[in-house]
Amino acid sequence: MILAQAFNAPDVDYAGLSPIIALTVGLVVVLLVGLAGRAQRALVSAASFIAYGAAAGLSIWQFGEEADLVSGALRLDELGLVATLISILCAVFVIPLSWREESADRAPGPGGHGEFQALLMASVLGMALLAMAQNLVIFFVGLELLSVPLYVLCGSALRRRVSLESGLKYLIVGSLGSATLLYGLAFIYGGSGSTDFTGIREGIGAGLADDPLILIGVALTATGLAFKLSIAPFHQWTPDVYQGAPTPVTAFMAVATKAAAFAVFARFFEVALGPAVGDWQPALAALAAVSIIVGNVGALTQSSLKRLLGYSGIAQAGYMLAGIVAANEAGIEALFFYLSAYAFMNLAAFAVITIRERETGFGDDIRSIQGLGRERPILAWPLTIAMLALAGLPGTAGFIGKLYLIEASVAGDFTWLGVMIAVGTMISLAYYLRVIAAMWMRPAYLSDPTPEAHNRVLPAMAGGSGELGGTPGVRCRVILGFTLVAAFATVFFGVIPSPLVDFVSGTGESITASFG
Amino acid sequence: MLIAILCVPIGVAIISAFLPSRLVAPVSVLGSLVTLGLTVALIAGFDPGVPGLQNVVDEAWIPGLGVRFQLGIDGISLFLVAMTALLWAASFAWSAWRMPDRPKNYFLMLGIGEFAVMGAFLAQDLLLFVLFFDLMLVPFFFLVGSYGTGDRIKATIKMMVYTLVGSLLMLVAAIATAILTSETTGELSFALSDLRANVLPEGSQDWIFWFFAAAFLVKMPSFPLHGWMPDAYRSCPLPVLALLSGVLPKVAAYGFLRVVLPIFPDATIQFQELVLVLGLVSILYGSAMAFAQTNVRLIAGYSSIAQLGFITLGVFSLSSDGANGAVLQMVNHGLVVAPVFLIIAVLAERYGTEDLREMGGAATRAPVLAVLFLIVTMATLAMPGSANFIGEFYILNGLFDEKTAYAVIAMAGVAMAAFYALRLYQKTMHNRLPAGVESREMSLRDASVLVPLVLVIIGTALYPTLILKRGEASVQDKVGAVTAAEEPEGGLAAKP
Amino acid sequence: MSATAFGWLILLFPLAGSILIGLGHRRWPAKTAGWIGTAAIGLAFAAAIGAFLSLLGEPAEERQLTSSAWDYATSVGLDIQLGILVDPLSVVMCLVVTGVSTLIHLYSTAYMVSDKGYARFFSYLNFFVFSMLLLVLAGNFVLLIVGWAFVGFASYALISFWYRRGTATAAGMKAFVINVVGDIGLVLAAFLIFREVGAFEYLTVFEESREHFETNEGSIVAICLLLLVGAFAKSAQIPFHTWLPDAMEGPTPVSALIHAATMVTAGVYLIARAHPLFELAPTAADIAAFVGLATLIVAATIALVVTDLKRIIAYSTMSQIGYMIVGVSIGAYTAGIFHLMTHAFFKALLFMAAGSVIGAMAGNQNIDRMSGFRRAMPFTSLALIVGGLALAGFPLMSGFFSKDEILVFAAERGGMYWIFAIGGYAAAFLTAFYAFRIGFRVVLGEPCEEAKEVERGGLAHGEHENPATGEKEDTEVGFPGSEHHIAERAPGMKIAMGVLAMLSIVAGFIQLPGVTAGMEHFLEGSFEESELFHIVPSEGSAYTGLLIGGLMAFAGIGVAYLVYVARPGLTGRLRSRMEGVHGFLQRKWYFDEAIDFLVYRPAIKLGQFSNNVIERVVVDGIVSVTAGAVREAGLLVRGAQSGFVRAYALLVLGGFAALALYFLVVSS
Amino acid sequence: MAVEWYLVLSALLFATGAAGVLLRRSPLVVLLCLELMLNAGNLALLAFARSTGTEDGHVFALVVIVVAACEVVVGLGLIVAMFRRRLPLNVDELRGLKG
Repeated sequence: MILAQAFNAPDVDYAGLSPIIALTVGLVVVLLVGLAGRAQRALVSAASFIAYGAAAGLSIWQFGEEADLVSGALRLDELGLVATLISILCAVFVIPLSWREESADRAPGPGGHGEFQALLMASVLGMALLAMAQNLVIFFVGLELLSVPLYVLCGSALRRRVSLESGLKYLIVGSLGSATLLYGLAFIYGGSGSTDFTGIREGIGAGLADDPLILIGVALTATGLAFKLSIAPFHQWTPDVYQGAPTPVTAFMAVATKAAAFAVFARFFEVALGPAVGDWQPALAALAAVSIIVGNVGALTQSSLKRLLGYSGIAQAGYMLAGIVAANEAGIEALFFYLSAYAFMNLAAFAVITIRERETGFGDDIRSIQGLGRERPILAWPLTIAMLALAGLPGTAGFIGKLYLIEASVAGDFTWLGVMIAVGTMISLAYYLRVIAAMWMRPAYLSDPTPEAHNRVLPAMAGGSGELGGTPGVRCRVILGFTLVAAFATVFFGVIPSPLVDFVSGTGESITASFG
Repeated sequence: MLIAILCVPIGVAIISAFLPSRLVAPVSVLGSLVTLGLTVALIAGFDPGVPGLQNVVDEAWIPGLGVRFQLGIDGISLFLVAMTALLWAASFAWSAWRMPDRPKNYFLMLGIGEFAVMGAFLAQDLLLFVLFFDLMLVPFFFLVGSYGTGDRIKATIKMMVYTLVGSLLMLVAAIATAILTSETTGELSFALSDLRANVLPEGSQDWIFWFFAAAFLVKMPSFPLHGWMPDAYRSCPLPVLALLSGVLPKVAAYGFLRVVLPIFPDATIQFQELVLVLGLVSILYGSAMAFAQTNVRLIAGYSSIAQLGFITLGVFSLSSDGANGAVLQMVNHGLVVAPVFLIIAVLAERYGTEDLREMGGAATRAPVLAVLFLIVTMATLAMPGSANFIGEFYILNGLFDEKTAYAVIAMAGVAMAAFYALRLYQKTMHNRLPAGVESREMSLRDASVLVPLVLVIIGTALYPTLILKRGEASVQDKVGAVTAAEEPEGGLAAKP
Repeated sequence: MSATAFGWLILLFPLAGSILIGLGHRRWPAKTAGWIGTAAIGLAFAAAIGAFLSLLGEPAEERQLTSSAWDYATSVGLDIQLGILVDPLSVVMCLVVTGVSTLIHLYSTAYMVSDKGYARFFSYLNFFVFSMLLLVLAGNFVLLIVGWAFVGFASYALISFWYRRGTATAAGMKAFVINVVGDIGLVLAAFLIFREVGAFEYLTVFEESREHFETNEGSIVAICLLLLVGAFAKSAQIPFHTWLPDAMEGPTPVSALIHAATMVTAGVYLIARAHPLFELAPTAADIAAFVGLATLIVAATIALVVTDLKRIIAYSTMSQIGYMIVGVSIGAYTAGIFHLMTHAFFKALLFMAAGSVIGAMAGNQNIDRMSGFRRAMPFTSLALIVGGLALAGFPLMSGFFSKDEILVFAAERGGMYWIFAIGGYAAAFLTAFYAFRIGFRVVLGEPCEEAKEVERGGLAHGEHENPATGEKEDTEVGFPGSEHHIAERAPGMKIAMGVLAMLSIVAGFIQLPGVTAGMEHFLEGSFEESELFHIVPSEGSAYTGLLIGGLMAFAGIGVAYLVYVARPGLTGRLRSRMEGVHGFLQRKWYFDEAIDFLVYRPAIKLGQFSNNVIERVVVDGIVSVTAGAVREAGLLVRGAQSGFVRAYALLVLGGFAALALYFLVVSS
Repeated sequence: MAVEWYLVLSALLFATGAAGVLLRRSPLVVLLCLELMLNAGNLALLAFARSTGTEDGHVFALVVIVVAACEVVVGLGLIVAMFRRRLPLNVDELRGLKG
């Protein structure tokens, strides 16, 4: 009885936390299963599929709920859940992509796969936290939980020097970013006297004008976040890391990171710094414009597809930032619509690149896809659709997304930013179309230049015989399936966008609700 | 009805992508003929008296963004749709006779192209129009790039970027229009009717006007924005070029009439002179360039720059007869330029070159081809008696009242047209036959495509009223929107 | 059957003939085309007579009948019918056109028989007749323009009929483009008329304009001048005449039909047709008259020195049309149309005779090489002489009456119109001279080789070269066909020439001053409201005029006899004595050079300039500059991507600094 | 003693760390400097915690210490891996990826 009255357990909204719990449990399980010697890949994959499935299911179950969790440290709302779901989608997609990474690139031996998936899931967990974060501490923890596993994953292809290089580069510049961010958060905390976003909101009150402390803090925080989003001029790590990291990791980073980081970006600026909107809007607008230009012109003359997509990612981040600059509900919805669409197109593109990496000796060089339209139309089509969508051509979700973003920024009195998006798209055509042209309009490179290509490629074909004949091995077939789904989704949501629109429709209110 | 016209091309294209290769061509041709039949039925069922839209389709599409799936037809688009269907059928048939490699891709792209163009002509929602307008280009990108000749990749990418520069600005402009309008009306809508019902204040009309104009002038193309044209024309496969030059520019000219005039009346009035000058320069420049070319494709190409110049003059004469002439002329030009390119295809096969200096004398053993080409040539240079003449007559007559000087100068273009068009005919069909070439009559297959086209040309020449009468009401309505804006008490563009 | 019904028939037959031949030529034996063609025109002629009679049935004031087939191009306030106007004027024109055409078709059946393009020829020829009749019968200005352009097109097609000859195609192009310029004049006139009067129908326009316009008001003068541009281009009046001599590249029957008898007189018809407008704009009418005068003199002088047989006749055509233009412009409508008719007869005859001679000369057209055909080709020679007499206005020949009627009328109006009388008579002298320059050269003198050959019963053949370019003639498509024909041996040709010869002798008598006035009475239906029409020279002045005309003819013929027969050496001496004049005339008053320098060259230059300068600099410039800028920016960005991780860090901190600075600046 | 002094100190630490990241070539030293920057953050947090009289700062600082440890671990791991592959331990020679 004494105990009974002495101890009163805190009431935790387990339902709201359930997605995060699911991911955490899954993380542990996967790590343990990874120790299994034989058939570990199957087990690990199964386990992670289940975990992600559970997490996704639970988030969908919670969809529409709005609540402060853990005494306001986390915010359960559609904004967070949408971001979480996008990250999970990417992770699920990456599982098959990653299947043979270890056999080729990692030192052979047990556990490799378990670690890989566990790290991936840890990163997803970080994203989920970040997306729901409503408190500076969780914000920082989530960001680090997101990043640190990625540093490892980038360097995970121990045999490839560039992989290590990218890992270290990412680590150094990334940590610099985190440090800056942390310092910024500290200042904001100091200036407002609170670590809760809502608290900060009240603390700041009217505007930033009076307090240089907070101003520096905002600048530092913006830097740290912009860095994660690879927004120019904080973008420079992106091309190198995208190119160096193993393709599945790149594929995961390219979208998932953006989703989570944009979620917190939106929350932080529009909830915490909401009152000061007039002050940060122009700055972010400038950042957006710069990265649109830098990203697009940088991609023009690239021959490495991953690098090209890296630069294009910088530009895309610029487009999406416009959604936040608009500082209206439409902007947030546009942002997340674009993110979801971006997930499909980017994943499709990276999947095709992965497959070609294994089939040819050209790695991710543009030559690897030359003549694909004639050789393997079934591979060429998804990549084509992806490129058209990234270029924002009608009939694809990319067009609707751009439409959505431009509409938002015009409504937010940032018409010139809308024009910038258009201009950027024009420039981007030059390189997206180059990729398509390579596939459909150029002859294939018939013979592989690198001899080691063969002895790398053939086993890669999963029981290689007949691979060159064009029938992909079973794993490639799974990847292909996923790819086709993604490509189809890209077109489908381009023609019938309403489902996706409804999916993100709640994100706008969740901002206003969380302090309203 | 309109849904069917829109869906048959794309449907057939997608289906035939899954058929065995030998079935692809016949099925696609069949599909295009069905579409043609539908459009004919559409003309038959059309009520000339009505100024507004007919067979309207109006479904919600993206409610979140105020975009509706809204189709409709009126006297302006009616025959353009028919012309599109006709030319596409011709191009399909022509390509089917000479089976391209990878036919599935080829016909799929052609089908998408028809779908997009039809959509652009039928769309009554501004954003839908923009969407189709951009989509239009994609299939041509593939067709030029994969089936073209010469430095085709460079040409096709140049074409895409160049023409999309305009289109994307247009996208922004369209969105801005809707947003700004919604600030007065309260709810966001891209429907042309809504946008027209409450036009923007003059200030914001201006830049929006130019964003639209940019898109249309590039696509036409109009001087000095035709930089993409020569390369694209050089490498485009000819049956596709017939469409690229016969139909796509019309969508742009149509856009001026459908979108710009009613929605931006004040800007239209303000910049009328400027656009007229552009049109005039295009006429003279295009004709002068057509003199200087020796590549037969480019002669036709630059001549169509001049022709589009006339159409621009007609639209921006801001007079009913000018605009009606423009509508007629859009149809005519499409009808004549397509056979020109197909005939060029025949001749190129004969001579093994497309250089005028190495051609000549083909007429001897090919009387039918010669006669067809002669008729087409005469129509191209708008000889009185051809529908093209009536088109130009209406255009310039409309221009003559207000802007006499423009009409008179434009007449110089007519004389120049006589020269370059006849030069094209003479240097290919007449004079001495180059060594090693023998003159042959065209095959029955080619005739099966060319003869119907020429018959249509003759038909329109005999009875242009068919088109004029149906254009009348809608054209007066569109022009009325502008002229009403000139004196505010005019009802059409009155503010609510 | 009503006159309009006949009118439609007149149009229908030639068109049907043309299409029929065009479609059927593959299946039928060669000759059929010729017969179908001739028959079609014959039927048209019959229909024309029908129309004539049914008009005679009507009282004079009800002789203007209109009929419309369908709305040709009617909307937004423009009312353009596919309608015809049948009135005395158009019927007379129809009679002349169809009549002469029938004979020329007949002639062609024989003359062109050995040409590879036989069927094509008749198809074109029928189409031409159709177009000419459309032009004549058109009931409104738009349809007039259509016919106007159609005849231009037909003439193009027939000039470059032998399209393997570079000179022929070039001549065709020239003719077509100049005629298009004429069309433009008409189109602009139509616009102006519509703006002022709001209609295109002849009768409405004429009705309206009477009350709408002041005399000599600017707009009406402009209208008339624009109409004149069309008229001059078609009727080869200065400065639009240069195409006509080159048009002689076409087969001779074409020259006879289109470039002598019918098409080139369209300008005359137009002025007569639009006389209500011209009477409202006397200034324009006078300008027209002066141009006509200038043309008739200039052409006559050139005809003195040209040596190409057909070109001489061509220049004489220009000169004669000059007379007609003067006539209709000063108000002598009857006389003008009358001269148009007689001229059609004798000029067609002259061309046919020339064709026969050229046949004998195996395609050579240089009169310096011709002589002494009188024995070899008596019939042709006779025809040549008759035609020459009629052209020279030899007493009692048709040309005698028609020409003088114009000049007398000019004298009758007095004042400055005397100039036309004087100039006309002076030119009449030259006309007589060059007419018999031909006559004596060809008929009299020592027979040339070809003439002897004919006497021997053969026909000269030989390798042909294009006199202009000197290149070998390509006989596959045409010139001058594998073999050729002369009147003496081809009944078809003989009949045609015989009939025309008779007509050129007797046609004058339908309009004898004081005796008969058939033409005048009939035409009254079209001109009753015009007061000029009713000016009739007194018989006295008429006969003095005829006397002077006769003297001029005698003088001219006499001098010609002196120069070419009596004192053969004289020409050479004259030429050497007046080198300058002769050279000037030889270069045809430098009109070709002038046009080439003022119009053609600049146009081509403009084209080259656009192609070499504007296109490269401006148009491609826009593209390449922007593209270049973007590419440069790209290289810049890639350059910054140095790979130095420390540089990246620096940029991050730099970016932060910028942001911080911004915030501090903005908020303070 | 005013909070400013602590801030100045932390600013100095941060600057020093940043300078180190910019100037030193050895990855190990760079990692050290990054630690320094994070700790500058910690110092600031604690200072503010006291000045604002809230506890959040302390918690935050503790979390940061943990996170910093993780980063170092990962960094060292990578460096070891590079060392085993005989790669030069000099950030300026990591230039396989650029352009």
